[in-house]
Amino acid sequence: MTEILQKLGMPAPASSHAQGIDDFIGYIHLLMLALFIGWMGYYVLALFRFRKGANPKADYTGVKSSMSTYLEIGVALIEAVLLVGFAIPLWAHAVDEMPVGKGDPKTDPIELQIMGMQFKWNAHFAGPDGKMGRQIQTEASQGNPFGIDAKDPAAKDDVVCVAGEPFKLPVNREAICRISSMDVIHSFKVAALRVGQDAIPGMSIPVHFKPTKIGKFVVTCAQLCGSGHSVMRGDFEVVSQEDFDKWFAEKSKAGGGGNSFE
Amino acid sequence: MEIPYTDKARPDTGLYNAKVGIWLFLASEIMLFGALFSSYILLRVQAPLGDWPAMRLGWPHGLLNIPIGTFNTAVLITSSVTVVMAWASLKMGKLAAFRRYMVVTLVCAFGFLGVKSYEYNEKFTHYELRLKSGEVYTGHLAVNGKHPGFWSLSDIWNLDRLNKEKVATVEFVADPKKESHGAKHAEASHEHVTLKPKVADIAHLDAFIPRNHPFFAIYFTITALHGLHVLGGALVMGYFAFPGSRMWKTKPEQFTNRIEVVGLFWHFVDLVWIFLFPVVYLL
Amino acid sequence: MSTATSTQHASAHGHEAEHHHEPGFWQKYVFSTDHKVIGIQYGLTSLVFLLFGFLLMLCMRLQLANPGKPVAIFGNLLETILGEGAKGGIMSADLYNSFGAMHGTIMVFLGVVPLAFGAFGNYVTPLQIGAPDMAFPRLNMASYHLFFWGGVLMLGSFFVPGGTAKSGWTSYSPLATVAEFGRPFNGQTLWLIGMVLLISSSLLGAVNFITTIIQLRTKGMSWMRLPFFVWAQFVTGFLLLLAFPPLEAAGILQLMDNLLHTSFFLPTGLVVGGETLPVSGGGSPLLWQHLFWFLGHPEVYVLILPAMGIVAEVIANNTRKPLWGYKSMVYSVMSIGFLSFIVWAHHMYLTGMGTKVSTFFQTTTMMISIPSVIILTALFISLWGGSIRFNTPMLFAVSFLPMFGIGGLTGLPLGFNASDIFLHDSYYVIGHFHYVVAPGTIFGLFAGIYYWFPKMTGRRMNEVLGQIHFWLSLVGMNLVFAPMFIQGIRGMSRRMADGGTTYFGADDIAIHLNKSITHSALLLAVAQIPFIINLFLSIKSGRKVEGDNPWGATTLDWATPTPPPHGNFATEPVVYRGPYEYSVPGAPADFIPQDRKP
Amino acid sequence: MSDHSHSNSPAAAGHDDHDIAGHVRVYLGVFLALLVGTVVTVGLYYVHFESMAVTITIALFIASIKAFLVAGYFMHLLSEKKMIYSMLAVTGVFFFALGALTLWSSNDMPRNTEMKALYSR
Ligand code: HEA
Ligand code: HEA
Ligand code: CUA
Ligand SMILES: [Cu+2]
Repeated sequence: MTEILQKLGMPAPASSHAQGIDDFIGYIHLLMLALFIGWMGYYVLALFRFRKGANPKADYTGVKSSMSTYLEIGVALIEAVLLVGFAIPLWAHAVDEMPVGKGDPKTDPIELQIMGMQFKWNAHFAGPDGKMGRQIQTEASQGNPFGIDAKDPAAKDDVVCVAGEPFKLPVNREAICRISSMDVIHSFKVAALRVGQDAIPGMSIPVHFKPTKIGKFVVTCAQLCGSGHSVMRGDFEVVSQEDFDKWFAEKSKAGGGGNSFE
Repeated sequence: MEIPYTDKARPDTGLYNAKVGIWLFLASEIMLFGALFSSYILLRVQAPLGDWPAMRLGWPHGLLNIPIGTFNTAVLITSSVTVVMAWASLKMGKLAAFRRYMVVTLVCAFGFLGVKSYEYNEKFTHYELRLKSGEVYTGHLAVNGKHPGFWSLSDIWNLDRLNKEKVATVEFVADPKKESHGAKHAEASHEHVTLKPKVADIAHLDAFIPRNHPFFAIYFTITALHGLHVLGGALVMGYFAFPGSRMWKTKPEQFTNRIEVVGLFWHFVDLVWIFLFPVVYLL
Repeated sequence: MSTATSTQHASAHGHEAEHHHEPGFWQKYVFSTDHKVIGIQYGLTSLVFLLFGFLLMLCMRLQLANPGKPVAIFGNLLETILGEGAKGGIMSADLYNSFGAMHGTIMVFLGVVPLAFGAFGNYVTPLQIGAPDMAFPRLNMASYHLFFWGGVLMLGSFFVPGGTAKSGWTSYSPLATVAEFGRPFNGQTLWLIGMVLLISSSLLGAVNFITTIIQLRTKGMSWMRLPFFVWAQFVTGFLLLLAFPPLEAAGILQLMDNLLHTSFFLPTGLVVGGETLPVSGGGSPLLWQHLFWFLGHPEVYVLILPAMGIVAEVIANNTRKPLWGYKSMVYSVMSIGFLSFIVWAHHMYLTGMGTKVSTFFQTTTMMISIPSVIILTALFISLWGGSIRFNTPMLFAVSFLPMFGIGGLTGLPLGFNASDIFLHDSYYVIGHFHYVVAPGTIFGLFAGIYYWFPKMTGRRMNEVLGQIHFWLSLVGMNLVFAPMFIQGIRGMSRRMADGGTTYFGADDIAIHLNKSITHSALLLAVAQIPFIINLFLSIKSGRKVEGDNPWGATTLDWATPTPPPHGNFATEPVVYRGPYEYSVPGAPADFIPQDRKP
Repeated sequence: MSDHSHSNSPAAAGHDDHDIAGHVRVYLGVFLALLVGTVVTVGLYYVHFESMAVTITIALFIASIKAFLVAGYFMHLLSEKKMIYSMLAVTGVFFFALGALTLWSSNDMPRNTEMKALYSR
């Protein structure tokens, strides 16, 4: 079933949890298909066989068997199985079970802040010091959406990608993105990773995933956010750990928070 | 065919039409005020810890005038009993008594609204002042030596307006500081201080109006909506007490039913207040 | 309307206090308190709105077919009317968004609800329960006028500076407040005031309908003898009554945000366009969503239940046999009504929901699909053993079943939170709900129009034009909405002014489908022409009906004179049996009306 | 005199003036109780309880009693018809659902979600 979905154009899964979700989507569609085909067969038959020409006298009682009851119970049971067996655990895994690091900076989840803004996506990593710079409201602007305080020493080495500059993530390593927004609601959706989370101002909601494929990915804004909604595209690249380290070190040296803004 | 059950009850439900109608309407009103109360709870639960005004968006305690609120509660309760007495008078066939009770009810209703508008005005002329130095005051404002009058909305000032009209300094009569947390205004014992802050030193200045704080926003919205219900109910009762009571001569039963229905609405308005009063005044 | 004159005469000499003078034009057609006139007022107004909503969508579809190029057909017109927003005939993104918001709003609140609940409910319900009118005729008139002016206000908002509401029919805060911040009477404000009027209208309507059904059932019309249509209206009434007030409250709060700059839905620290928004903050954007969807979900059942009711009537009548499992349908419709109040947050899975809450909501969502399955199954099974007449109303009714089936089934992957992560706000959602509202509800409503037209006018609609209308619509609808599932599976997001070209390559199949969908929408537009012609021509020149009960129906609406006079029934009807006594063994005719003495 | 006061109102269904007079006494009693309730609520406000929760519970408890009195006696809910009870029961459930589910949703969020402004000032 997932193959069929992919033939229809569903992007190939590129994260560790994507396959589970795809399988699940496949199972539901199997159920739907079975119901649809079954009922359509019955329906066409009924319409044909009981057209007025063929059956001038209607039958007062109609169907006597309790097939339909079994069918309804069957549908309910399958839904219950899908619910308990798949949907709930998948969600718990994808949303709630945050990966925890073991203290090794090379394999620990990499954390970043993602901020939606009309009409760009911005990313902010703590620099090599592991600390994000202080963020203050009065500093926030188009060029410095995170409001990073240039005076804070912790900000000096932060890695910040703003104004549509693509950011990078290492492959096969958990990433935790804290999704937020500075103005209206946006939605951070990466179809290929099967990741979606609304970016809601006043909230900072973590999503986590483990990209398993190297390549370029697109962040779609999936929530109406104004006139630029349809062009609010974000880009990022999943690269090997080495490439990531190189990029990260360069970005960090080029100056984090304070320096890179006007 | 005439529409049945406008005066007599339908045998199987035991109800006349308007009774069903008003209860359905009240059910929708329950959901309306339910949504507003839910909003109140949500806003309050997620407000930062700490009391306003010390904490900018903390939740204020004891900001409203409790004696006046208590008085208004009593007024509304009185009107509720008089309206049911008016109905009982009709049941006993006493039109004159009915009318007397209705008049009392109307006096209560407009009394309630009058007191409410006094309270509103008290808030509209009360200010929150934050200086850039970090000091916080509440109190009364005078611009160019002029204190705002009763219900003149054009006298409401904020920082933007001060700047736009190039006012350099204002006069501010600060309320006595509150006692410890959550306590009432401690009045007589502390004196009012008059400040003369430079506008350039002001970080925030706004009257106690809806936009200043979510508490004011929800307080004004719910009480205003409640006030509109009071006004609407009063107008309808005024109609039935005088011109509408002609119906008593032709269709006494239907008239009595109408009074019962209006009464039900009025009690509901009272009910809302019974919850509104402790929630916004006391808690 | 031949009998109208005679009633008028009767009431001219009448003894009723309310009708002591000859009603003039205004009294008779504009300020009428007769439920049938009000029903027709609702019907015509909402059809016009429906057409208008469709035209908005046609402009959008034409834009999507050629992003960045002038809109075909309507381009010049748009530029003439709207100026800047449609410069060179190209819709600006803002204009696209406002058309989208207004398409949704108009279709739902000004088109389908007034047509399904206001028009059919008003016209048919009192007739089917054997009542002379609604319980509160003057309230009824007031609801129509509130609806009308609410609609006018909404339309007027196209012409205020800044244009009409452009934040989706869901009008999410903070966007709805921020979009035109500082412009006091913007389109969003008018939208909100319009909504408050529409909601008030629906509330009055709901009170009236429920009271009527509880109180004015005629002798012998016990609950289990009510036609299914009446049950559907009854439950719909409760949905409107109890779900709408929270949206009214939310509307008032958002109005405060827009006009007085309060912060009910605005959190602390908003920075818009690099500037800190001058509001206090401290509000919650999610509060709006909760209040909106608390209405929003029951609302979708408001859209579907009346249509299901109509379909049940038409199917029973044209299969010439009783509905199969009438009782289970009644219980199902009640459970749908009840459950629909506790599933709303399935529209909000991606707003940051923990496992517990989302489990609760997806469980209730799955539970609510069961009664839908039961109703659908009962209707399907009702076909078996029938003697099916394929006239136009029946064609629409019978094709409602698989169309609603597709729409309903595609609701399932949306209802499970895990799959919704991928499908949320994609064209899959658009496909899902259009299958339920367009070939679902709209087909049900078409069936109703063709079915009750003879009762309203004394004439039939043309069968040939009807069949053309049906087949073209069926094909058109499917060609429009089926490809949307593929677009959704490909990850194409909704509300994209450029049709998704920013995210996909121009040669992507998802984008190519935009063109074919647009062409199919044009086909769909063409398909409506025979209907409009048919509707207006048949009033004057349709074939006259033979007798008061042309379809050989059992329910009381067909026991009245045609068209029914003021007061409906000559004498109070008495009901002796259930609503669908068709093809009773041993009976002389293949139907026994409910009011035939045993 | 009581020809037209024959009414279907439950409070007085088929009863005469005497009963109404009895009702009137009840109304006055309820009125007094409501006033007392108001005074008690306000009085308790000036007694400072340790926790906010206690204060809220007590205040709302008294309000509920007052509401019960108004609804039960003034609105005759104590002797109302079944139809009205069922309507109000349904409304009550949804009223509760609206408040409770909304609150619950805003408390159950993905782990580590932060509900605060992104910026520190
Ligand atoms: C009439 C309108 C209507 C109806 C009836 C439904 C019915 C259902 N809807 Fe839908 N829905 C909408 C209108 C409707 N919806 C709208 C307008 C939106 C979008 C709003 C927006 O965001 O703008 C939406 C969005 C929406 C979402 C949110 C998606 C998202 O934004 O991510 C969800 C998620 O749970 C959902 C679920 C369901 C479910 C489970 C049902 C169930 O009730 C369905 C139950 C029915 C069945 C299960 C079918 C049973 C039939 C058979 C078994 C027979 C089969 C036979 C054949 C096919 C021949 N809907
Ligand atoms: C009842 C609800 C309803 C109905 C019937 C429809 C009908 C249609 N809708 Fe709509 N739609 C919505 C509700 C509805 N829609 C909503 C809520 C949204 C979301 C908005 C948002 O994003 O905020 C939406 C969004 C939406 C989109 C997505 C836009 C986007 O995300 O960018 C599209 C895209 O193609 C679309 C297309 C259509 C089409 C082609 C029809 C066709 O089926 C239309 C067919 C129309 C008819 C069949 C009417 C015929 C009328 C007559 C015949 C009247 C005759 C008149 C007289 C006699 C005077 N709709
Ligand atoms: Cu950002 Cu849409
Ligand atoms: Cu829903």
